[in-house]
Amino acid sequence: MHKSRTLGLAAVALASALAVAGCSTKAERAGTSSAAPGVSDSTIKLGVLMDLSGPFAGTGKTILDASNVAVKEINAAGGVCDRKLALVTRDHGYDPQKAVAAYDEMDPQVLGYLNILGTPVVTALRDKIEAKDELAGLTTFASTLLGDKHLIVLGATYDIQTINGLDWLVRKGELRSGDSVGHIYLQGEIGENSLRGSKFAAGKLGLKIVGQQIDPTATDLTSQVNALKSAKVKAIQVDSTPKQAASVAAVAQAAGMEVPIMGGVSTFATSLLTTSAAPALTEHYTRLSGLGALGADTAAARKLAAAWTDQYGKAPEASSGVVHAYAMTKLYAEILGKTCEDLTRPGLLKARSAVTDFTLPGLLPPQDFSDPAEPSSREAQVLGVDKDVFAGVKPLGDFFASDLAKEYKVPSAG
Amino acid sequence: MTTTHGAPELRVEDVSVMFSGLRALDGVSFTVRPGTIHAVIGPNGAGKTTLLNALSGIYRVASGRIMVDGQEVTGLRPDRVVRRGVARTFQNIVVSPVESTLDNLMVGRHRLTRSGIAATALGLGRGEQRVHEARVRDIAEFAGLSGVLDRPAASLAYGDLKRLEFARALCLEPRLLILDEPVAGMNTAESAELARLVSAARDALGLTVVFVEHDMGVVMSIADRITVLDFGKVVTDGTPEHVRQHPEVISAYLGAPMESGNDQVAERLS
Amino acid sequence: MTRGVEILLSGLSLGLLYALIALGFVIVFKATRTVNFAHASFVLFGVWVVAQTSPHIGFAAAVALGLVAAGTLGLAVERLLLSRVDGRKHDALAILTIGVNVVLTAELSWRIGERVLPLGAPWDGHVVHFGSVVLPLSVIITIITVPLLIAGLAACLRHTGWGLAMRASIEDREGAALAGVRLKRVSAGAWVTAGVLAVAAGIGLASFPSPGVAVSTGTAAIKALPAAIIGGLDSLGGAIVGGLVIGIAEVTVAEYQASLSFLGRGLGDVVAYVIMICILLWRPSGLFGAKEVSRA
Amino acid sequence: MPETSRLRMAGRVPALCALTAALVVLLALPLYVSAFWLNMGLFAMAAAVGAIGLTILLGAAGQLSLGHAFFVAVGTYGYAFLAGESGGGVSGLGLPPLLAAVLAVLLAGVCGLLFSPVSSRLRGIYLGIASLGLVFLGHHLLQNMKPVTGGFEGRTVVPLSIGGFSFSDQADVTVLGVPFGAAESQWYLFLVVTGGAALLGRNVLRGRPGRALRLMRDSEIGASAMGVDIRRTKAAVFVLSSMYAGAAGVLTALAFQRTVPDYFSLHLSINYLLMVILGGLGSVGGAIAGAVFVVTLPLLFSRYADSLPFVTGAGGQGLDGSTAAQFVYGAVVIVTVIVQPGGLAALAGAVRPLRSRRPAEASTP
Repeated sequence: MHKSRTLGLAAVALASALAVAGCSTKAERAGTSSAAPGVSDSTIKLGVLMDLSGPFAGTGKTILDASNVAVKEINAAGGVCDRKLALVTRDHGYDPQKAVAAYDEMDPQVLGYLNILGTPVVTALRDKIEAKDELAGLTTFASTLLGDKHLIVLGATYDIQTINGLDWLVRKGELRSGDSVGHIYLQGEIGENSLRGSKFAAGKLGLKIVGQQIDPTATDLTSQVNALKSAKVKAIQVDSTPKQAASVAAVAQAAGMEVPIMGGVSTFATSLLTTSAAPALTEHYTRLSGLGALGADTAAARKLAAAWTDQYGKAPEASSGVVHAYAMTKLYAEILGKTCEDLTRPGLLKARSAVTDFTLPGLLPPQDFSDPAEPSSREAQVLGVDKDVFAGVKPLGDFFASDLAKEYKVPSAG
Repeated sequence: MTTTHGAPELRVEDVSVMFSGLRALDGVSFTVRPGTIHAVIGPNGAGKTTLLNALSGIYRVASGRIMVDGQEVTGLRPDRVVRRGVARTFQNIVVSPVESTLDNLMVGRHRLTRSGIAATALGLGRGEQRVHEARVRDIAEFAGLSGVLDRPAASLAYGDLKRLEFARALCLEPRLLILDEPVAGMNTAESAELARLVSAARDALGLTVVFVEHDMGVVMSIADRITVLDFGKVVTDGTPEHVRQHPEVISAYLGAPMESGNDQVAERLS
Repeated sequence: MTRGVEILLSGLSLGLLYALIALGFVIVFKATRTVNFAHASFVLFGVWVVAQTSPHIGFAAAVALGLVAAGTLGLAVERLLLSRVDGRKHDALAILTIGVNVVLTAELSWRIGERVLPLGAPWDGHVVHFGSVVLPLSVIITIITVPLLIAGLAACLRHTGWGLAMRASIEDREGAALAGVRLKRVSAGAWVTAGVLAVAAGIGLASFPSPGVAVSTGTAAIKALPAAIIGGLDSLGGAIVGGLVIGIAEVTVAEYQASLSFLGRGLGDVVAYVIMICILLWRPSGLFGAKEVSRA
Repeated sequence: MPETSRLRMAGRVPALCALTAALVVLLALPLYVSAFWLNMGLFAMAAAVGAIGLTILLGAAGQLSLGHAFFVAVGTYGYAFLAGESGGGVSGLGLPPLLAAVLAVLLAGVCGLLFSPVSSRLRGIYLGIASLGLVFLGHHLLQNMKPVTGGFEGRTVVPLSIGGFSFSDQADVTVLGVPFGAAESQWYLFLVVTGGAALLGRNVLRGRPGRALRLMRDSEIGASAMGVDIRRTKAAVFVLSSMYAGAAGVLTALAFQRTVPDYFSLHLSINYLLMVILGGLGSVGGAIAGAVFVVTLPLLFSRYADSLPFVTGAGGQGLDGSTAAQFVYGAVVIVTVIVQPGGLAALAGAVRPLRSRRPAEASTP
């Protein structure tokens, strides 16, 4: 009884304390919202919302590290709009609820979002981002996210990458009209997006797509590959996790299928080269990317690889993740640079469309952001596995955009 | 306490119960006359509890019929049997240990009350509960549980628990009461007290009572009629005097003429 | 024809691995009436140990170490945690295993991250040809080894003191206790066995053609849960049947995914549960589970 | 017993005081704290509603369900579909949001009813794993029923509006100088719904159905011998718990302002389970406390990771906040089950022995 009374008193006391202390601050804060958040005379703060503890913690850390390499470079070169860039990082653990909480908490502190990772997270946040007129860079290549000026999808989208990949296989003579192509894809944005591309390309090239949808947790892809084998496919397109792609390559080899395996941009991890799948990967697997590889023999790639090694020692798990996050940071700085006199959220959105020819020679083909409904580029590059190059992959040719890819209409009309 | 219904007759006709090929009850037939207290005795494994479970619908009857007041209850689910005015207690006490005695008794009013989940959620049916709580308190007082109504059942003494089960069965306002070893584990004074309660309940409420019991003192003192089971079959059926003198009973289980309250006999039978 | 044989054999191999995991569920359930929700992390822990040590001490020694480690983990969980809870509170025990799973998974995911750790098994990368049928060597090894393992387990249950005690305590817990069976040892033994079975299955799952150990390796345990339920949680034979049913169903659904597309894509994960619910509707305790005799 | 009841009354006065004070704090909070705290509160309250349903199902009736996430999803998508407009690749009925919310709850109830052939027949762990199947089935449907669910991208959620007042950022309301956006106005909405859900749940548990459920949990045969129709009761309580989950789903939809398909996973089901276990089975207050704990712990850990010892902030090389939260979370579950199986409610009961009349601990005879 006594305890309850004390508790009651304490609660009343707490309430009145809050009334006195809190009242003014929130009302005040509400009153002084004229200055853009995250911008001071000396710094511009950008948000980074990553998975640092969940299933994609590795990717999240890589992106964060690569962003930091770029920020360091930018700041060393004098910053943007006479201000230094600063990152505010929050972890969402791939949990949309955590992401919303983290967003709510960091939102008053940042001008925009340099990078957000994770489909469910973007899904949970996109309406909020739109409502607040913010600009957010995304780590995804889903063409379904095009058409929203608040979101930046950097590079060729999954569907366009896949179209380019199939076109490349046909041009190389690995595939001809009438052949079947197996497509193993994850359920969700990557898979469905890529499938849209492969179906388009197949229709144009006279190929037949044999689809096999998989779950991200599937570990043994024997049955899927065997199904493709009995469908007598001449090539396999894979959009899965790196481990699953490795499994596909290994199973296919085990099953005696000597067919090329074309992997989507996110199907490779450096550590796969230490596993039993390494020979199969080296022999049959190639990967598509709208971005350059760290293992490329270009000055920009060598410079970035050196900066990375300098800072973090060993090669990253995801080479494309490093290039993407690095390029995204440079791009964001470029956009900021176009609106120095209006460092606000709407100003940033306007400046985005002004970027029409952004490129990092040797790392990134030219990108055009003037129309949010169009992919910023339709060029992709085919990469091959090589144990001896930095991070395990190297380009097998230049960036190219096939005629099919140019002709293709992205689904962002709606 | 007043009686509302006439005591029913229970007829068990050629009832058999099978357990994975074994015949636990084999053509059991007997009749319990309205308003009597009827004991079922027999050695362990004779099928006594099986019989009660068959009567209350817990076990499926392989063949035969069970009639309560001329209406067949064979094959009905336990809760349907309850609706025919049949209530029972269990040999191993079945109560909610963390619930108070009062709440345990109130469960007995389940079939007599109506308020379902939706109504209860909306706070309706409180009046109904109040009316029934009054009646439950009366029954608790009759059973000598008034002092422990607010205590969790788990904290009650063994004798109180046995009486709680008995009182809860009365809360169903049954016409036929089935008791499975109502005094097992009680001391002599407690047993006598519960036996008195059973008789008093029969008289006051006009019940028909069927019970299984090993305590021959209690059986002989309150039973109007006794059915003896062994190996799932009826050995004999009749008044206490008849059973006491039945040669098969004597030779098969007793070895000596049965005396009321004979400890040796009780031991032999239990 | 060739294709049918391949489907059957790979389904069989996958099914046997599920069966091993399901057996782990069943044996723990038989001994403690609890579903071990930490089983997924047992699988992952064991293969992680194997993958960590095999480059240094060789595959065979690593497997032995992994088996010992997972067995020890099972024992530790049982001795340090479960034995402190009232054994009759089955739900509480199940929740406890969820807690254990949360901690172990957090630790292992943190350590493994997104890496794929090679297992270093000698059969990695090898395939076998039987006429036109091509199969990974690991499938053949699974099909041969797992039945041997199961037979060994069955022999253990039949002939060793622990097995007898285990069976007695399942028949009648109190009776067995009175007869001098040490329930503690039965339960501890079951947890050790479950750990060992988990690793054995995990090695199969992480073997070629799977590239190695990743955080997702443990999730196979969740797939084996319906297998254990289909057979009946307290039936060892049922676990094997359940595992095979799920394994073959999964392979078959993948094979015919194209013609099943009217049911939506990605049916493979649902099919196990659909089969399970259908079977439960028909037999609420699974195919071979002991029916609870209703006795209050 | 006038003496005891007087004692109880005397015990209630300070408790009422505490309750009033707590209420005052809860009502005043939106005026003072930022969106981070308010949204955390919204998630916690949404979870609390679902947890109350589960504590009735598991705590009172002893029916284990791992399918709670499925019914939460039904509520979320039911509301999004019924209230939403067609367009952008998804269809919707465009019903008034309040009506849509009520119908979404009923829809979850209907889904629970459709599952009754299973839920009325099984018990314990078998029901738990059978209902786990629903989560996977639900996941499959979410991905494939695109016109309704929007597939992996989810769909926008129409804010709730009652009598022209919209619980969104669009409502141009200022209270004491504080602009009332979605978080602020929804805070009150959620408080009312959670309070109502708690009251209804308490009534059910204390009344006739609650007593029948608890006896059924302790002994199905005993309950059926009291005239309780076991199958019907199991089905009914499953429907009730599904409706609670549906309501939680509607609240979740409103809190996110968008449907997020990946949220409705096995992980969510397990979280609900842990809420009711940690809170104390069969206790409404415990379920709420458990929900608050389970929802806020990881959010707070992530938020304050920088200031905790042994834990590094985002991007650091050591143990990160979320992993640390997982450790604490798992450890709390383990310790709770071992030390205090009755959960937070029993802990509170131990502090206030007067209220021991309704202990929350679930045990079998």
